[in-house]
Amino acid sequence: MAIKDYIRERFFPHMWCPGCGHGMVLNGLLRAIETLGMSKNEIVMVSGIGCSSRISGYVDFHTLHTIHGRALAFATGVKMSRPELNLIVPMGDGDALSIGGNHFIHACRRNIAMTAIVMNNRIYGMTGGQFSPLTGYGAMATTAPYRNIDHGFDIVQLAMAAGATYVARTTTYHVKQMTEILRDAIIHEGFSVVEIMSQCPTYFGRKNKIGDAPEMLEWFKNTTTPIGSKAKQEDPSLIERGVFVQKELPEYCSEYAKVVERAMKGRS
Amino acid sequence: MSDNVKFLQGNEACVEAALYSGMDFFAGYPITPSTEIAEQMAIRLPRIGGTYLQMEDEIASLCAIIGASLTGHKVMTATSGPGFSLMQEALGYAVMAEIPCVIVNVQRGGPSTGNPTHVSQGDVNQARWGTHGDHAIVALTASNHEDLFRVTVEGFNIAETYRTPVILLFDEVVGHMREKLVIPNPGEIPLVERLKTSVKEGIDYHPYLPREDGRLPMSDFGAVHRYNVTGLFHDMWGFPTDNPKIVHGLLRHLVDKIDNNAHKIAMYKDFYVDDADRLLISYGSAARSALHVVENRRSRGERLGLLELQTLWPFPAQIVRERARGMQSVTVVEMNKGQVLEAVKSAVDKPDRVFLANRTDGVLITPTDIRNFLRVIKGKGI
Amino acid sequence: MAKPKLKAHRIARDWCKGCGICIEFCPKKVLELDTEAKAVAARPEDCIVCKLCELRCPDLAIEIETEREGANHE
Amino acid sequence: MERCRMVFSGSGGQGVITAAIILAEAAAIYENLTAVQSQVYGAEARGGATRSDVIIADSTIYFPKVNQPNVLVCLTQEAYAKFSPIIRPGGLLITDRRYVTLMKKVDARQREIPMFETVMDKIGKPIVFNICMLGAVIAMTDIVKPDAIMKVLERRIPENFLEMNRQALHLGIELGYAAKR
Repeated sequence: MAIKDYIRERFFPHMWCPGCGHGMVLNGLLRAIETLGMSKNEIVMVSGIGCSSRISGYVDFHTLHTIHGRALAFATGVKMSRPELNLIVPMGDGDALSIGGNHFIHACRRNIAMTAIVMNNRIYGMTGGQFSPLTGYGAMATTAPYRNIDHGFDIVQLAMAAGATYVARTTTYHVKQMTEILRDAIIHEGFSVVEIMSQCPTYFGRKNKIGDAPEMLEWFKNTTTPIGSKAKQEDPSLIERGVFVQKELPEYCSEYAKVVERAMKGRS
Repeated sequence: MSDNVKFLQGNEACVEAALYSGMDFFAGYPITPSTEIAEQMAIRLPRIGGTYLQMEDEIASLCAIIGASLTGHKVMTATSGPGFSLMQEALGYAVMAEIPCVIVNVQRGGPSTGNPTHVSQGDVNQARWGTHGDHAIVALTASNHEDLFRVTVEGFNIAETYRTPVILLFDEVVGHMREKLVIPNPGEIPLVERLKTSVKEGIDYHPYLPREDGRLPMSDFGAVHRYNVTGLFHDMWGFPTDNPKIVHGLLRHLVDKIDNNAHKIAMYKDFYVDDADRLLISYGSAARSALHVVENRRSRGERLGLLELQTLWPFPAQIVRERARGMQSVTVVEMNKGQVLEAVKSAVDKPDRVFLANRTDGVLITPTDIRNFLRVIKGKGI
Repeated sequence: MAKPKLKAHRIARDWCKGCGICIEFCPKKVLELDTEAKAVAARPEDCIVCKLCELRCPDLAIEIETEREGANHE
Repeated sequence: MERCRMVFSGSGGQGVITAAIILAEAAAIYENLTAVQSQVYGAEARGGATRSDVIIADSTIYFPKVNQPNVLVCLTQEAYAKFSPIIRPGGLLITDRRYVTLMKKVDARQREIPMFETVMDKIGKPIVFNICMLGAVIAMTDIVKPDAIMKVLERRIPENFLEMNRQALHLGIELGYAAKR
């Protein structure tokens, strides 16, 4: 199937700004799904609120556009009631880690098979450029007019500590890596977290004088490096890209199936 | 003694009723005084291949059952005041997206953490207006286990019929009290099952286009029809819109489907109302005390009657108006500052004849309390 | 595997928002913005079919149509 | 029959609430009576004064709480101090000699029964203290037959513990009859 077979073409052009990274995530995600050859009927996409969440409207899967921060909770209900479905949960950084932070760490902890994609543009875009928990110290935002004093999360470290069994980071510049990582994350038997550094030229780029979309991509290229690279040793401020964790641990739905088995045995 | 005769808590009776209704997916978070529901679900559901899910909080619990409802399951969560407060956002989502689900609130004292182990009926208006925006809601209650069982089953039936969240507004006394329950045989109480679409694969399915009878046939997530579900105002395909005509139409549909069927949703019980000259209106555990008083006064020749409400929302205004007509006085017996009292006053012809007998200190209102209130009311010349 | 050969840059003009990403990162500088700020293939003969424009387009507006050298048309 | 309003009180872990439930269940399911059991919950899971109310009648019970019990069982000094003032005049007050020292006179038939001592002496397991107490209560009140209690126990507890419970129940019944005379 061509990637256009996976979208709802009637809603295009989409509502994101020119040069928005979220469109690139959509692009990469569709290609990952295409390489897996999945049927559209076996995919459920659950999203929250914010620019990122609109992604679910554009894909021709079973789509659940929910409330701010709660996408993983809804997705957990879908997955537990139909474990054979593939759950993809794209979220924004504020969505996943501020209002949805608790749901995020608990989904990691359960190791329930679904793919959480954090489209990290370090800003609240839909409400007009307020700082998020990923904005980072010293950055500018409409609610940090004198520079941000909040420190950012490291999504990768957080997900690893919380127990996710597949954790990766990439950027919208590195589209081929993005597609490969998303493909592996989707087929991973457990909770997978993919942080994709995504550009918001409209707010983050402009407010922080990084420039337009191509300049922001250039910035991703220059400020990131493959995990364990020599460049990282020389310049510790570089952000590492790649797969940080990929391990097999008991998955939640399979574990629950064992609970059912034990309960039924105890009965007879 | 056969297995369907049980001596159990109201919370356990609620579990029995939910299982009788075909509920097989429960997500929850422990909170007094509803915890026994979660505990029983954790024991019972795996035995029938159902799912018990303990989430990280009440918000996630309601979100999870909404997700599970979309795949075709009958679903439930249970909580108490503080947890119910947390659920209000997702409750609105279930209203907007028309997701059948049942939410139990075993009421305790509030506001805030309040009085965890003690009874209250303070959440009546929260059930009505806790979530933001215009909407209709269904809230049911009961005063004994037999009724609680029936009301719970009806709660699932209403949720499925109207594709709406249904709130079961029980209270600590009924939830924790133990009495006998004879579980009805299968089929004794009719069950409403999920109405599934008959639209075949490849043909345009409109998830939000009501049939002529107002019902919305559903297609399960994972089945052949792929559609969108959102908390935004949406068109008949489920996609967001701000078209004023569609927004208006959807809001009207959400309100009308409940309010226009208020007479069908209304559950209540009359006790000695026909020849009464004074009326008590009560619900939940307070109705037990009210009925005690009514029986006691009847034995002394007084013509006191009781209207026990089981449907609180949509408020059965017509029933209340009819029953109150011609009464010297109407006394609402409840354990809050007069939440149903206000609804009764706006329903009846003579609101100045409506009085409140209440208690709000965490103690079940006693028959003596009610008699004392009635004396005071009588002192007012009525 | 035969090397794919360019047939056409199919660019959905109504989807393109003119962000310039395809232009900036094209290794052969094949693309340009036209007077309406839409991407166009100004020098298609230079295209090496790396498809980076297609892969990176935030608007899913670019498709590189190819034919395989030596292969029959389907 | 006279409506029987009972309050069982003691401390957490004594099995006071379980005993109340067993009695009410026996009445409701095996004696064709109406019974309602409720309890006052505190925040603590163990310890503190616990109280369980049971009403048994041959007609519908509406108000489920007991304001003035005609049977009051107190198994700790604290429970005795707290609840003895609410007993209905002429009611029956049962205490255990080991745990409660009678202080003031109340207008009730006060019976001090050496239940704990007897259980430890004859069975040696404090866990069935509550069932012994239940035996004493049913002997003194004739509210339900021992058979009905045993049927509930059969439903509730593992078979290998049944005999010990039966023994405790009958010990209690003997103590109850003795105290009744």
